[in-house]
Amino acid sequence: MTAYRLPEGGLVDRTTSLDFRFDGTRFKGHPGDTLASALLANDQLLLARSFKYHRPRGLVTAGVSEPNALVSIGSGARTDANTRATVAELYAGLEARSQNNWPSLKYDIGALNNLLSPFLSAGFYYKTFMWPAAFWEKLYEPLIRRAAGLGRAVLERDPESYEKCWTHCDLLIVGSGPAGLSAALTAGRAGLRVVLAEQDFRMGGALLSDSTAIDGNSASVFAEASLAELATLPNVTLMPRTTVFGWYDDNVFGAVERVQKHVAQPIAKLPVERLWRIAAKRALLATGAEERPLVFGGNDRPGVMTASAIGTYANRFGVAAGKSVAIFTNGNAGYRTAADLLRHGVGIAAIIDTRSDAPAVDDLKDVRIIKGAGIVDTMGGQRLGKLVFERSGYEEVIACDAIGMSGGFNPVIHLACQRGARPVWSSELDTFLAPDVGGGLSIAGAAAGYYTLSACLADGAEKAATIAADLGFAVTADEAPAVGEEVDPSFTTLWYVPGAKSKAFVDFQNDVHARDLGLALREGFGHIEHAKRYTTNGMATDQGKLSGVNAAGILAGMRGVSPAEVGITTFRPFYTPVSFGALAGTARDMHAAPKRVSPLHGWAERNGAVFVEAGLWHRSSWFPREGERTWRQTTDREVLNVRENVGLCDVSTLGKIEVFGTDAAEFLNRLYCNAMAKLPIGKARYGLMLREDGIVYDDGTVSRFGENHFFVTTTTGLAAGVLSHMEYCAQVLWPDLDVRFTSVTDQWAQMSIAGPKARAVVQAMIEDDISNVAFPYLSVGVVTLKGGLKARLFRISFSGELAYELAVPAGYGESVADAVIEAGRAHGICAYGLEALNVLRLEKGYVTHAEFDGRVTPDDAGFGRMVSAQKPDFIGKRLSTRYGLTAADRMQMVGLKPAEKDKTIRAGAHLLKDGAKPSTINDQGYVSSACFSPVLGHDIALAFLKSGRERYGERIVVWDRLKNEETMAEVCEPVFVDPLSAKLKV
Amino acid sequence: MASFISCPHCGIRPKEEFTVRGDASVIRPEPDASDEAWHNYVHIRANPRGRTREHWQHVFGCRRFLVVERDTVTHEVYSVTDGGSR
Amino acid sequence: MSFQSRHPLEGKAGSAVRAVDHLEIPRSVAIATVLSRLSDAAMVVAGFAAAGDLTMRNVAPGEWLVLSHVERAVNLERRLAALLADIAEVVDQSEGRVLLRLSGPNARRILAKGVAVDLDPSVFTVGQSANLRCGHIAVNFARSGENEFELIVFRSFAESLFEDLLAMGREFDLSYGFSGGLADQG
Amino acid sequence: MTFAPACRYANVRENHGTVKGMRYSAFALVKQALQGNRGWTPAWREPQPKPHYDVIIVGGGGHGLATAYYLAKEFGVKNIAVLEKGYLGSGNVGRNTTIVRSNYLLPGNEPFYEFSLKLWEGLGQDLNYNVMLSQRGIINLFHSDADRDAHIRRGNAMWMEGVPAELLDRETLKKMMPFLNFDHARFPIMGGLLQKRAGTARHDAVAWGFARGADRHGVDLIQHCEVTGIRRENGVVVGVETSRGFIGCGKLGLAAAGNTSVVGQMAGLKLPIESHVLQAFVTEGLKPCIDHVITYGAGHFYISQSDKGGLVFGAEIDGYSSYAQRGGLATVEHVMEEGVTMIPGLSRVRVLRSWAGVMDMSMDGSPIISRTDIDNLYLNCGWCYGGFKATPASGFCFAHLIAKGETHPAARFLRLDRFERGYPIDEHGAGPQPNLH
Repeated sequence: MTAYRLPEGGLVDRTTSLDFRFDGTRFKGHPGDTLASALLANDQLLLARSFKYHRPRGLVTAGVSEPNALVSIGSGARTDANTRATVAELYAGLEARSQNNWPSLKYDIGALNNLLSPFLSAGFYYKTFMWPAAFWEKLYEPLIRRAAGLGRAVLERDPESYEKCWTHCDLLIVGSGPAGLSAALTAGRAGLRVVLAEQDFRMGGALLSDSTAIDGNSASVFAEASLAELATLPNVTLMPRTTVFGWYDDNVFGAVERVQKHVAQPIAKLPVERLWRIAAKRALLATGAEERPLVFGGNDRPGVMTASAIGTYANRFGVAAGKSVAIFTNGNAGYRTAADLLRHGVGIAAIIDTRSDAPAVDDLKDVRIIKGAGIVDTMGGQRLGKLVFERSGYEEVIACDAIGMSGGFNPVIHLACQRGARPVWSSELDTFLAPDVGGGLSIAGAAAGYYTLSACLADGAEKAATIAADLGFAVTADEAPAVGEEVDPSFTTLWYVPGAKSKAFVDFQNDVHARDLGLALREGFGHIEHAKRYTTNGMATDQGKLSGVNAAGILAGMRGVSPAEVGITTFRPFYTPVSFGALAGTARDMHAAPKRVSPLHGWAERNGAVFVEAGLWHRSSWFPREGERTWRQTTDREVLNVRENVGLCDVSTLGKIEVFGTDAAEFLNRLYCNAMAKLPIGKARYGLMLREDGIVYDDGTVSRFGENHFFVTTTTGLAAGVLSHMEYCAQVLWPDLDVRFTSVTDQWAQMSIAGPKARAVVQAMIEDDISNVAFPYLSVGVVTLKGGLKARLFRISFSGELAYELAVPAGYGESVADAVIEAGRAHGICAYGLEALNVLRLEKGYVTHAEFDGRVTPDDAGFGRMVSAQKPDFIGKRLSTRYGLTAADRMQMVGLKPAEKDKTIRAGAHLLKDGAKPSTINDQGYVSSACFSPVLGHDIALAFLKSGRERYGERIVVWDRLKNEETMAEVCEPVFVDPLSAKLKV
Repeated sequence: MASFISCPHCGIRPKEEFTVRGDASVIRPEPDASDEAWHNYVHIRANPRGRTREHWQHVFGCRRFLVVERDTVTHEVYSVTDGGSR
Repeated sequence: MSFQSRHPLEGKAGSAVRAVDHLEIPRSVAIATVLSRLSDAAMVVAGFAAAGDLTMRNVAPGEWLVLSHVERAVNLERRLAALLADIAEVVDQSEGRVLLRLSGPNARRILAKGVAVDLDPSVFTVGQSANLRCGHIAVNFARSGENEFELIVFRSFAESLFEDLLAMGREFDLSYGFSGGLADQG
Repeated sequence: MTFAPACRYANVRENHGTVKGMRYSAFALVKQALQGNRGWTPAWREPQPKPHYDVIIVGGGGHGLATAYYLAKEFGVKNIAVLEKGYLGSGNVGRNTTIVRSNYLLPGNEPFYEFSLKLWEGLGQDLNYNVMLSQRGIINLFHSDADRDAHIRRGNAMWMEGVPAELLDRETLKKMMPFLNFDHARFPIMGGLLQKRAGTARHDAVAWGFARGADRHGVDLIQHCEVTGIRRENGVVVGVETSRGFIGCGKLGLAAAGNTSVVGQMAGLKLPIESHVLQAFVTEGLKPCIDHVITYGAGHFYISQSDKGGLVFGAEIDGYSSYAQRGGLATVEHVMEEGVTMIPGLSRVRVLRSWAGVMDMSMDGSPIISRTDIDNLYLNCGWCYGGFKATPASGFCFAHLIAKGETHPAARFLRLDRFERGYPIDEHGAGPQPNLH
């Protein structure tokens, strides 16, 4: 048995030993232990160093509010930094390390800060480190940064998996202590769908450590029996190891289940953590109450804990916090802890009660009880050895190795106040309670200010019954369990014990002591939020669970007002810290977003494509052949082949929308800025869509298959946006138009077959006549592939070559594409990708979203004449006439050619007049797209240039300061190949 | 904003199935309305602290534009109706 | 020339052993979108009813997905067009949508990892269908039995949804495999 | 034993209303340390409002306080009050991700933000208050060719204004930040744009430094004073109704970001503003592991590490108009997804706290510093989620406008009438839909 393990008692399995390590030293514990209880049992009290002064620190609590005992657990990529030892479930092989110390936990150089503490008062850094100015960056800031943080993040790829789930219930109960359990029994028996969530690995809450009897047995037996019954109810879900961390609108709760944080070797098919979004018709918080630490001199020395923590270690874990424990209390609760310890055979050094009029307690006759006194200092190195108390001006030293602080209770109201409700001060209970937050969420038990076991049991049952009745369930009244003798939980608040001879800490982790709050107030930071931000009180990893109310009380005292006036800082998610992993779930790495795959993906793969992400799509970028070493070589070859022979490119990713209705033509006429109403059946037209502010939104083609049947395409990137925009127009703006549409993007595999030999290739595939006469430029129609498959054919071109887009039902895409390649083999066909597509369109001066960047008008891009002046209305018509959108000095799209052929022009470069100094005022424009033109043998570019169309022939500096390059270029028309479009129409 | 929107066509759904388009109280002016009317329509928003009406599209569901009347402070939703049924 | 239709999940070999929770990939399902004026919706529904053998999924006011597990796409399209002439448009989506069928005692628990609606059978009943979001992906979702659900997804997203479902089912050793014959030959 | 509240602090409040702030220096720090830090005086007075001020600024956040400071210090205005409905710095200056940068694309923005960054660089000295500016550099990652070209265009726009920028390739980034997701990324990292002079500052200190500076120049900072109405006579603003009575003024400047529409409506202003909610987050304190400010290009995620060790990171707006300082869980999840996607090793890092601010989203995503149609009424709003970095220049330019009646050159494009006139400053090219900016 380990040094501080009690000979009997507790809920740990003493028949099994678990080996674990802390800072390399081997220890033993039992199943049912936390890391904290096991370390305490092994006399390892020193666990951490504080953030600012590196003071030696031990456990303060036995639960989630622990500010001190933060350790790193695990190793390598499985390291969990800043884990509270008080909630870490012990398992065999657990490896924990202390944090924030160097060279070791015992001998920490950082502790020098403690000596310098007068210079490191609250907010000191705002007042200093400014002289000389240059030292800030070089010296001071690096020093401050080096001191930052507690644990070390490994930042390696996490080998574990995570997942997320939804669940729905009538009633979510948060907390499985007396109130939560009795509520679950009532609601469960009534037939409600109940979820009972408990952050601890063992359900039962305070029942697990309460020595009060229920129905003649220990409270933990009652808990076990209740849980056993709940487990039999199919409508009740028990969720241990599940922390409800946030309350969101509509009674959605975020919770994280630690599925496998307590095992040495996680099972691969299970996540380590699981995020639950719990949609609850009603919720009941049964989150209990925190015991308040007392703020007195030396209250941070290892061995000083809350009395309830000492009670929990003894009753639940069978561990003594010390051999001779002093209790420092301002209420009766501390006496119960003393009695519990005595029963376990632990010595009580004294009970020091701040109340002069504390009632006499019968069963502690042999214990020294000092009333009207306060501890003013403690002594000892890394473990408490003595305390100094003061009474009526006299001081006395008492030897002890632990102190239990019992300063009253603070209900845990965090969740209830996360959505803006301000806590309200209860002068009756001397603490903050949650206000009425509406019907969706109720609070029961200690969280509602009922501190006795019987009251918690009754309150839980009653609140659950009310909720059940509200939801229409019949409730049968159950007999309340018989509760044994209880402690009167009343206390006389004492925010700060006067006469402190050393620092009296309020926020342990951040080393905020009472005087820091005084300094903050003195300097004008007396508002509770200012005081928090100035001193960092409540900003540590425990988020003020222990320090928040004490700080409010101390400030109130200093300001001479009620804590009601001071208030408490805002509660926000998360109740306790939640891992990125749990919140991210499976959406990470390659699964960060869905991947969209073209119906021609397999075909492209077989043809050796290199793929590139384009939004969610994977698109074929280029098709390297043997001997080609760079993408440029491949792309040049593909481009030349399209210009000279023929190529096949996958354009399936374009958005495709089928439009029907007697008003379809009118609808499209209002949607696009150019005229669409009179588009003949069997024809396609380029269309430009504006936003209502007159700026180009998207472009595409509109084809007419029938009087009331159109087919429109969008760019790949805006397919979803355009569909929504159309739906908005049809449903909201013009609901009287008879128009209906649906996306068929996924139904069609679409391939562009482009090049002078395209007709020969396509004709070989289909039955119909596609001669220039029968099927001229911009024709569209339904055709029949040889063998009978119906397809759609569009004679449109994005390359400037004779081109067809052939669309077949998606599943047939690969098969048809293979056949096209086969049919084109004799004509020298090649597959070409996005890169070649881009060069081809640039040579022809066609635009993409590199040009239409959301700031460009049709006129800017040279489409001014396309905008219909006749149409009475279309989206964007009216605001496109604003002064600034029609000003003569707007940037207009031009072409650029380097003055010397071998010079490079890159997209993103800016333009300057020859000889002009670079400045924002002198900035003439920018290059939107650029490439090497294999046809012309030099770079070409599209650019936007102030009043650009007046400046053809001007020599201009292409200024790429990022690359340190300046290139002289000639401004030209934005068409480099076939300016008269003769090739399109043959 | 509420975590759920009760779509009149699809039922109660998480907000993530919807996208918001903006203020539903602005009405697109007639083509010949004043410049100011058009400027107001496109740019000016009442942006009330309290009750507001917005267009939300149920993009993952029926794809209908809905008018959601709700409170910008409490996030309470008062009503959800189809945006096309004026 | 003869062309074959390729299922987008072709090449996924299928599990060696069929587990109690199983993801079935029917090879060939004819699916069509039917669109009508809002005012004609009742007539369209009556038309479906008259046909008797059609599985229809209400998607939105005036919009349905119609399924057939036996008919070829062209036939379904043709039959619907005849049935609904003048009151609705019919658009073949057979190649643009993929149907996945998840069944087994843990189907609900698996789907709760991606689907936000309450899958309690008293809330989402057998026969009910809806467009909704599964993880990050839009699906048409239907309960075809107490423990059986069908998800129809856009073809380009099919692989992603398939992978997501397998990940969601990993805890229960979810198996998967194709069912049905080869696709029709157009 | 009885507890006598605060007897030792009794001197605190005596001359709180009048005492002049002390100068901070190394000497003062040592002296005070040796005297138990008892001699520090309040950082600012708590004056009673006077009946009339030459200039009233509505909003005691960063921008309002900076405006008052520069009005008094640079433009010689003597009789100024800042009215704050809560406590000083209780708005967005107290709840942001503290990023300071000037890496903008458009000529309407870049000179303004660079002016701001230059002010930041001397701010600690100027205010005699260490705002802990940390010029650790910002890196905007990009993930596609188009994205890269857009960043090159932006980098060159910065250089046009004389602002250094660097283009980093994938290999360089790998050496600098091996923890980024280079190997299994859905959207692979292609490179990044670095602005070395960008970084972070201690946000609360900025509010406090400006407040203290303004106070030292005689500005009355009046907390817990809510403006409930704007009084006009003959169309001209003459003062404000407040929760503490009527206060007259010569000129009135609104710097109430988040609540601009509410305050503006008191004067009948119709504004191109929507209020949106933006969430931000901080992790538990960690030893230094991320040196720069890093932004993810395939989504909307940015992260840096505070001097205390917490990783501070943020999101895009939730997307709907709201005056509630809280966001939804779905956005939280989305942010974490992007975070883990960008830096896989964040997976086991635990997030401590989330919060949300109310953003003044303008119709083009850029701010407004402008006169209005109403005489004596000036407007400072529309900061979207870029308000913090703008704080000094916003204050300076707004003070310039109020004091001189003319626009400061750095803010010459930030006019309210730019929407009507067709000169939007649309950095994202998203159009007049605030939730897309």
